[in-house]
This record gives sequence, structure tokens and C-alpha cells, in this order.
Amino acid sequence: MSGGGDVGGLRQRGGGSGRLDSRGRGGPRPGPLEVARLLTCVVARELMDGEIVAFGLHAELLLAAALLAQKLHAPNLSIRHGLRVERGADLQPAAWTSERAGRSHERVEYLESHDAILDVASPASPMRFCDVFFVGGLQIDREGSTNLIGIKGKDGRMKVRGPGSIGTTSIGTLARHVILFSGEHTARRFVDRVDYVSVPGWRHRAAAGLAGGPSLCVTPLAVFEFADGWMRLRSVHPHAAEDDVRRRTGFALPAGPVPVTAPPTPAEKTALEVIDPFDRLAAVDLAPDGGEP
Amino acid sequence: MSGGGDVGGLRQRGGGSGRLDSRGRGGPRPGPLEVARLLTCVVARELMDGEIVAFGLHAELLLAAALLAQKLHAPNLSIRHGLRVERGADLQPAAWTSERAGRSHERVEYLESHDAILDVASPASPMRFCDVFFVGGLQIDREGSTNLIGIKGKDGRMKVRGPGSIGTTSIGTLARHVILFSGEHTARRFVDRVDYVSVPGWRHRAAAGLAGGPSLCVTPLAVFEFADGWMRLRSVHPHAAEDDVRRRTGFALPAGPVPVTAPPTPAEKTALEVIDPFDRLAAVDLAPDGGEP
Amino acid sequence: MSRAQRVCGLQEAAALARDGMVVGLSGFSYQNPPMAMVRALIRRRLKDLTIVSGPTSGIETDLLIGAGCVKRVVTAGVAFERVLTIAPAFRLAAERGEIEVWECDECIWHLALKAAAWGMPHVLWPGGAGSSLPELNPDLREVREDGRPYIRVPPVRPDIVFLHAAEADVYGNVRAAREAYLGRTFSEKSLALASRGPVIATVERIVEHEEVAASPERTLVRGALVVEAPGGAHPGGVSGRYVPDLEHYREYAGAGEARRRGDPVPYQRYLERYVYGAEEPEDYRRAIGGDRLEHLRMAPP
Amino acid sequence: MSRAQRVCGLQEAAALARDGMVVGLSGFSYQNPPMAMVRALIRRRLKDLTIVSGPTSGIETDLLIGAGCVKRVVTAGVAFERVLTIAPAFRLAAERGEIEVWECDECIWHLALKAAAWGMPHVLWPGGAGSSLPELNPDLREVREDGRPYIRVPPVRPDIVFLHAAEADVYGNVRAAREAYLGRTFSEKSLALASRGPVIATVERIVEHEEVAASPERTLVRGALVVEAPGGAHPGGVSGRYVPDLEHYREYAGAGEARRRGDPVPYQRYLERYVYGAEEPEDYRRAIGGDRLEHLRMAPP
Repeated sequence: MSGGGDVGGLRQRGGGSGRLDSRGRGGPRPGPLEVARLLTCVVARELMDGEIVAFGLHAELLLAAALLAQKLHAPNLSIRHGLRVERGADLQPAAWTSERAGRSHERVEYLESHDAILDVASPASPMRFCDVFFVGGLQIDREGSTNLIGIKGKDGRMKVRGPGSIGTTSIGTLARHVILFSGEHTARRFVDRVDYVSVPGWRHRAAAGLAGGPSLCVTPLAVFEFADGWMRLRSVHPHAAEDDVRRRTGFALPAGPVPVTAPPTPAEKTALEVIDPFDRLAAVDLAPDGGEP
Repeated sequence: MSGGGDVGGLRQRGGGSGRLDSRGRGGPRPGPLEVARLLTCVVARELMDGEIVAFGLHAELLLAAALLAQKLHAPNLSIRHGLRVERGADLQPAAWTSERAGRSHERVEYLESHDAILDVASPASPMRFCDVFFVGGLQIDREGSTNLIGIKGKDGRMKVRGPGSIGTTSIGTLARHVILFSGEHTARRFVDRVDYVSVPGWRHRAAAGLAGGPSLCVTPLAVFEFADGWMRLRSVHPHAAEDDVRRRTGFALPAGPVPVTAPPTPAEKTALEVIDPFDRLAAVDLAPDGGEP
Repeated sequence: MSRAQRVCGLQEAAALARDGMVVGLSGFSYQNPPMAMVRALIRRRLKDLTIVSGPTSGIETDLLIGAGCVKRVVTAGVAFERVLTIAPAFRLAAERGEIEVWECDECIWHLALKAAAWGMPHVLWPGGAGSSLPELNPDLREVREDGRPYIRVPPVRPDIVFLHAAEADVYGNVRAAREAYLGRTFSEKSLALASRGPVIATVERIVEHEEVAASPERTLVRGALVVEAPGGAHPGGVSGRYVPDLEHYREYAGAGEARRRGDPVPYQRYLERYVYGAEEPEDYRRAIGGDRLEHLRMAPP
Repeated sequence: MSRAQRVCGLQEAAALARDGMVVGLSGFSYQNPPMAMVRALIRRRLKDLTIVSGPTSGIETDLLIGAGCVKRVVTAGVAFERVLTIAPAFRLAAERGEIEVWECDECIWHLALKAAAWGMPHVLWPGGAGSSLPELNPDLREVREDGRPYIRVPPVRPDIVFLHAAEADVYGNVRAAREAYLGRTFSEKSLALASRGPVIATVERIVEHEEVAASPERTLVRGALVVEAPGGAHPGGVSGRYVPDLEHYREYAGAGEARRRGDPVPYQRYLERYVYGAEEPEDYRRAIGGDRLEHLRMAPP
């Protein structure tokens, strides 16, 4: 099960600049760890006790957020990382890829065989896959639709082939709560209308006869919420400038004053030290500008 | 997975007379073990190398037949006993019910979870449930339909409620080869038309758009085959009389000479000694007359 | 803050079932029926239940029918194997028209639960065409697609599911014994996945969470409410723990057959002795004979 | 008479695949791709294959596309996780219109295989309504039943399936390593169940039948043809045996990206070195560096 949480830019990862180059409203420019920790807190605050939160593999920040929520206010939060229900108190190396942490399976409390995703997709089941599902995209639009399929050229044909919708479409349609998460905040990512729909937003859902839509979108610069099915700024992070955020968003946002995202509280900071003692969050791929030069 | 192989009369089992009371054409009246062994040979001869044979639980005779075929001419026969693929050379106590043979699981080579029956029902799959499926019934009719659902009274309503179709209907419809097996041979069991259809025979299949039908029906007295979709006698067992068989069959059978079922060969006899050293086959519930007084 | 346990008592769990509900019950033939819970449900004198059990059901279903709690059964069969070909209370109630039977086979039973779990309006199944199932169930239709016949199977969705298993942890991770049946599941998971409501597992023993989490591949069902009820499947068996008590089955079958033939006394006496008069686990243990379960226990491998 | 073994050689097994076939390949992202077989298929210069891989596919699919063997891909995505967001040959061929993509997600991929295994003409799935999937695939339709939207998913049925796993016995019982992933299966079983033709498993090691039969609950696939091919998933990993070789993935990704940007030489060199010029297992081992696999091996738990 891939949640698409880690699908970022179109470039090869690892070589980009990855810098945070927007000006803060005050205070010194934060490092990648500080930004990642802030986002971890932002996400954690959205997770409720007793819920099941799900995201794809390679999503350390979301995992950290779930662990933080568990520690602070949601002891009965279940964490679905891919098809595993995880337990454990801190952020460890990814379980199944190149890390050689042979003991990672000790963090698994329950797991599904891969095709069992069909069995648990229904949000009405006590064995449901999730209550809250995190989704990313190559493009995200104002109504909250995402696109991992491809980007059209001027001729209307597919110009850039995307990776594919991986695990996002069905669960993103069925989950009670969809939260969008993007490590990039550019006008290329945040577009007026996505070229293809991997997970439908408010209007595409309504057209298909489905109620609701994504509830939130978290980026390295800001948090969006939805009003009447359109994105608007809920808060801008302390290190970002509101006009810069608006400029980097490829569609018009309602005017009006926007609060600053609440920085990590002392309790959150303390818990984060336990969850991520080795600062693994510093390596999370957050490049607001898409890592371009 | 219940194949219905053990569904016999309507009475409580274990207390009946279970005697073989039909006259033989010659030779002494055989005991239950001899009849069971003959039927084991009859069934074994129908099983081909490389096939998968399936039957319900509590079907020692069919299991013995499969083991016999494996030993003599079908070393690559796979045996599905319920949802288990079994291996092993001899007849042992039933694995999962009241027998306390804790080691019975050592005879399992492969098993399905119970709902996986859906995954393997298609006969076209390399992982198919079976090629040959054995089915029994409260009623069996001339076109080979079986009935485990119930028996109608004169008013056309259900008078006797049967156990239900258990595992027979879908697999009995889908399997490449269906062989009927009945421990009872009476006009009550072998009727002109079943009151309800658990597994469809030739005409019910044709009406539903399906080709073929059951290929054989084995009873303690005789073997039926099908010609143009109607039952006819293929052979009468050495211990039974042809006119008695006809009298005990509730529908007309084509006239004409009927061969005697070939008795166990020396090779079959030798193999049976290995397969059933403790004469467990003597306890198989074969009561041609339904065990009635 | 700490994680909440999901453990409760038998009565408390039984109280979640209400008149008229669609109740899923674990068990296959003699194995793993949630009998302690069934007896508790009967003592609550529930009415008009739809029972989804099996796919081939046994005494759990028959006893509920015999006690008058059931109006409808979704099952591929109700039988006691070689003890009795047709379960007695099921037979009597069906012949008298007191219960409806959703007539299916084991595949269609599982399929109807899958359709519910998967949120499908219906499923087209290639098995069963030409049988009487569509004619007996108005909601099972024979249809054609591209010239081939299919049975159109609707979802069957329990309101609540009771199952019995060997063990669970306090967080509701339920599993079978390792010692037998080798991970084979019966219908526990299918029922739990299809349920729209709570899943309650009575278990032989509550075990340490660490032990369960060390072998997550063995967990059949998660998120269950857990009730510790040792011996809770009796007279049924529990895979790897104890074998079915066929002597008790014969006693029950005799009482059921007597009633079917016109003498209600033995069945009433059965209910008084083993159900109404055995509210506490000790009472039941005494009724079946103090060390009966010990005799049925399977030796470790 | 004795039971026949189901073991054969890599070339012999590869020869079962023909131009134009629908070929199922195991693997999920970096894990368990049947790479030794993929290289053998490329050396046979097969054409016009439809690849069913994944659901989220990796290098097994991309390399077959890059070598010109593929006309259609049934996948929820082709990507190399953090090494490369979009697999390069897949991207290039799709952008040039050289391959068709059956656009789906992981649920619909599994569902299409289930529909094939179950013999269903189509399945109605509540997920994915409102997405572009129906508009991109003429055979995926959005339909309504009782006012609710569903995607009507057709069966996808491979003609042949190749998978890679940790071990098998000579009779074709295939299983994963016990040491990791705890019984989690990826798509091996789903593909095998859906296949209309043979299932071929390359495995790290052929083990004793008795060992496999002692834990039947671990067997994922039965009835497979078995090919012993140690290291046969490289550069992918095998759950519990060795981790993926991310350095090799980067080398491949670099070659693929160079070709996508106009320089075909590195990719051609990759094919020569690791595929065409490495017909024997020793050649491949030498090409990747003699003790490379040892470095990737996972320590026993």
C-alpha cells in the first residue's frame, strides 16, 4: 500500500537543494529539522484519539506525527504504515527497504496480506484500513483533487508521465478524512485544476455523487483548509511570509488576515525529543520550491 | 468445505442396522469391509494422474480411494480433503473432529483459509480447488441432480427440511468432473426428479447454459453412468442382483445386459492392506437400504 | 496517557445484541462456536435474530433456534456431521415455517460477506447456476453476461459478530492456537470484516500483548472486544485446545429429536440445565461434569 | 510410481513466454521482482507483452519496457521510491506513446485479478469514483446502483506468471522467508490465482519437501514450476534474505534518465553489461561485483 505521501517533484531525489528559502516573518531562518518538527506538530494536532491513521511507506514525518499524537493526546490512535499496524515509541529506520534493520518487524502489531486492502477499504468496518488518510500529488488543486498520473502539455496530451496513482485513489475516495500533504509549495504543485484526478476533491466528488472532500492541506509554508469546497489559508508557518505563500500558490486565495501556525509547544518539543532522538526528521524531503535552483 | 459425501439418510446415524441385505449373484454375502473396499477400488479407478480430487470431511472411503489411486496409477494425484491438501500413505483418524490425533496436521501439505474457497473455485486456475469433485445428496435423480435442501410433501411444500447444500453447489457447478456417491441405494434416494436442486445435473445445467453434467454415480450396489444425460447402469457389483438394483432405483433404467463390477485386483488388494491396515473402512456408513428396519 | 484496554464481561458483551439484529456467529460444524455467548444471548431472551453462521453451522445456531430467538438463518447447512444429519431445532422450525432460511452454499455464504466487506451492491458468481438457490431466495438472481450464467449475490452484513477463539490480547488482537489447524481460519475473519458493528471475541485465555505482537501474522481479527471465557466453545471444540464433546452433542440431538417427534420435555430440560440454570461459568462446568473439559483437552504436540 | 518433480531451468521456463502474452510479474516496489527471469525474457527478445506487475511496480517492469518487450502495462505505478519518483523507461515510453498504460490504483489492480480468479465478468467497486481512471481506461466504467457510484472493474487474467520468492520445494510449494515480513504477501498469490496458465517461481533456494510440508500455513503458492536462481531478485531485495541494492538502482536510474534526455548510450551499455552479456548466473554475479550480494544479505534475526 503506497499512500503517495513521498511523491515529490519530478526530478531525481537526493541531489536537489532542498533549502528553505522563504523569509520568515521574524526570527532567524529555520533549519530543515525545525520545519519538519513544526509540520510534525501541525499534523499531530489533527489526529484524534481512537482513530486509525494511514499513510504510505517512506513517510517519516507522518509517522512521527502519529507517534507524537499517540504520546500527547491520542493514546488509542492506530498507525497504519503501509499495510502494517505499527507500535513503538520512536522513529526508526524504514522497515522494508534498504535499511538493514532486521528487527524492524518487532514494531509491527498487525499486518495484512497485500490484497487484503480490498477487505478493509470500507470505512464502516471495525477492521477498516483507516479513518484519516494522507495523500500527496504531483499536482494539487483548489478543490483538493490530486494528480499522480501525469501533466498535460499545451496540446492537451500527456507531456509528463507521472508515476501512477499507486495506493491513493480508492482509499482516498473511501476514507472518512483525507488530509493532503505536500513537501513542495510551488505554483507548479498547487494548480487551479489538476490535469488528471488521482484522488477527487470536493467538486469531483460531488459530481460523482459523493459528499465531502479533503479537510486540510499541509505544506512546508502553510496550512490550507476548505470552505465551500475551495482552499483557503488556515495559517501560515512562522518562517513563511503570507504574500510569498500566495505567490507560490497557483490559484487565487480568499483575502483577509491569516493567523500564524502555532509553533511547537513545550510538551510537543519534549515529546519530539523522545520520538526522534537522532534527528531523523532533518532528512525528510521538504523543499518548498521543489528543489529547483 | 463440506462436500456432502457423508450426508446419508434422514435418521440419526450410528444406531441403524447398516447391514448389506441384498443377495449376491453368487458367492457368499460380503461384509461391510469387503463392500467398502470394492467401492474404494471403483472410485480409485476413476481418478487420473495429475488431477486434483476433492471431497468433504468425513469421507474415509473417498480418501482411501484417492490414496489407492496415488499408490497404483496416479502418483501426482492431489487430494483435497476439505480445504487441506493431504499427503500420507494410509487412512488415519479424521483430523479435526472428535479424534484426538494431535499429529494429524502432519498429513497436511497445503491448506487454504476457509474463505479462500472463492479464490480457487475456478477450474481453469493452476491453483484450482479440484478437477474431480464428489457429491452426495438426500435425493439424486436420473439426470444427476442432487438435493440436500429438503423433500416436498404432497402439498408441494417442504415436508422434510434437509441440512442445506453445504459445500456442494458452487464447486459442483464449476468442477470439471462431478462424481456422485451415495452410501444408500433406495427408491427414496434415487428419484425421478429431485424436489430441490443443490447441484444441477445434465438438464438443469443445459437450461442454465452450462455444458456437461456428472459423469458417474457410485452406490453400494452398482455404478451408474450417463448417456444423453440420463443415468444407466454401467455395472452391478458382484454382491448385488441387477433386478434388485433396478427395483431399488426410483426411475426406469434402460434395459439390456449389465456387466458385473470388476472385483479388486491383487494389486488393489495389496495396496489396500497398506492404506487401511486397521480396517477403518469397515466403519464406513454404507447402508444400501438406508438403514431402515 | 495510556492505551485503553478492550476487555469486558460476558453479560456486558451480550447486552450489545438487540432484538431483530443480524448476528454473525463463528464456528464451522463442531469447531469454535461461541457457545458461552450463545447461552448468554438466550438468557437475554432475544427475539427475531437473523443468524449468519457457518458457512456450515452447528449447535450454536440450532440452540438459538430451539430457544426461540431466531427468525431467519443465513447458512449453507445446519448439521452435526455423523451425530445427526440435520440439526433438530433447525429442522423442526423450518418444517413448521417458524424460521426463514437464506438458502446458500459455502461459496455464496462467503461471497455475500465479501460483498459486504467490499461495499459492493452485488457480486456475480459463476457457481450455482442451474441450482434451486435463486428460486428459493428472492434476492439471489440468476443473470446472464456475455451468454454465461451467474448468480447475483447481494451483500450480507451482520450488525454484530460474536466469535470464539483460542486467545487474544487486551487490545483486541484475536488469534487461533498455534498448535493445530496451522493457521487455517474458518469464518472468524470473514464475519468480522463484513460487520457494520462491534466484533466480540470470547477466548480461552487472554495472553500478553507482547506475545501476540511478536507474531502478528497469526492475528486473525483486530479491534475486537475481548471476553475471557475458558471452555466457551463447549460442546464444540476449539482448534488446538480441546475436541468437541460428541457425547454432549448426542444428548442435545436426542433432546432435539424428541421434541421434533412431539415430546418437548427433554429439550426444555436441556435448556434449564445448561442455559437458564447455568448463568455462572461454574454452574455450567458443574452441569457438564466438573472435569469434562479436562477429558476433552488436546495434548500439546 | 513416484511423484513427479516440478523443477526446471531458467531458459526452459523463460521459453514458456511468447510474444503478445499477458505476463504477471511479482514484486512490490523494490521487493521480490523476478529479475533473473526478466533478464532471460529480454534475451529472448520478446515483443508486445502486457505486463501485470506490482500493484506498484519497479525495475522488473521498467527494464522490460526499456528493452522494447512491452506494449501495455497494468500497474498502479512504476517508480523507484526515493531513488527516482517516476521510472525512466516507463516515463519515456509512455510520453512517446510507445506503451499503453491501464491506469489503476492498488485496490483496483488487486480487484481486477480477483475478478479473474473468481471468474466474474466484472466487479463493482465503491472506490475511485470521481477520479480520472474511468476516463483513461475505456474498460473501467463509472456506474450507479441505488444512487451510489461504483467503478465497474473488468477481470485482468495473466497468461503466465513469473514470481520470485525465498524458497520452494521440488513439488512447487512456494513460500517467503520466515525471518521477515511476517507472512506478509505481496502480489504473488493474487497473480497466481488469476493466471490462466503456468506459474513459474524462481527461488533463492530449493528446500526439502518435508520442511515445507511441516509448515503448510507458510506456503503462498502451490503447483508452481520451480527454478532455483539464487540472487534472482537483484537489484531488488527479497524479504528476509537481502535488501535492495540502491546503488545499482541509482546506476540504472541514471542510465534511464540519460536516455530520456537524449543519450541512449548508458542505457544500451547497461543492457549489454547486465542482460545480454550476462546469460549465465556467474556472468551476472561478476558484472555486479563478485561479493555484492553478500554485502546486501540480511543478518538472521
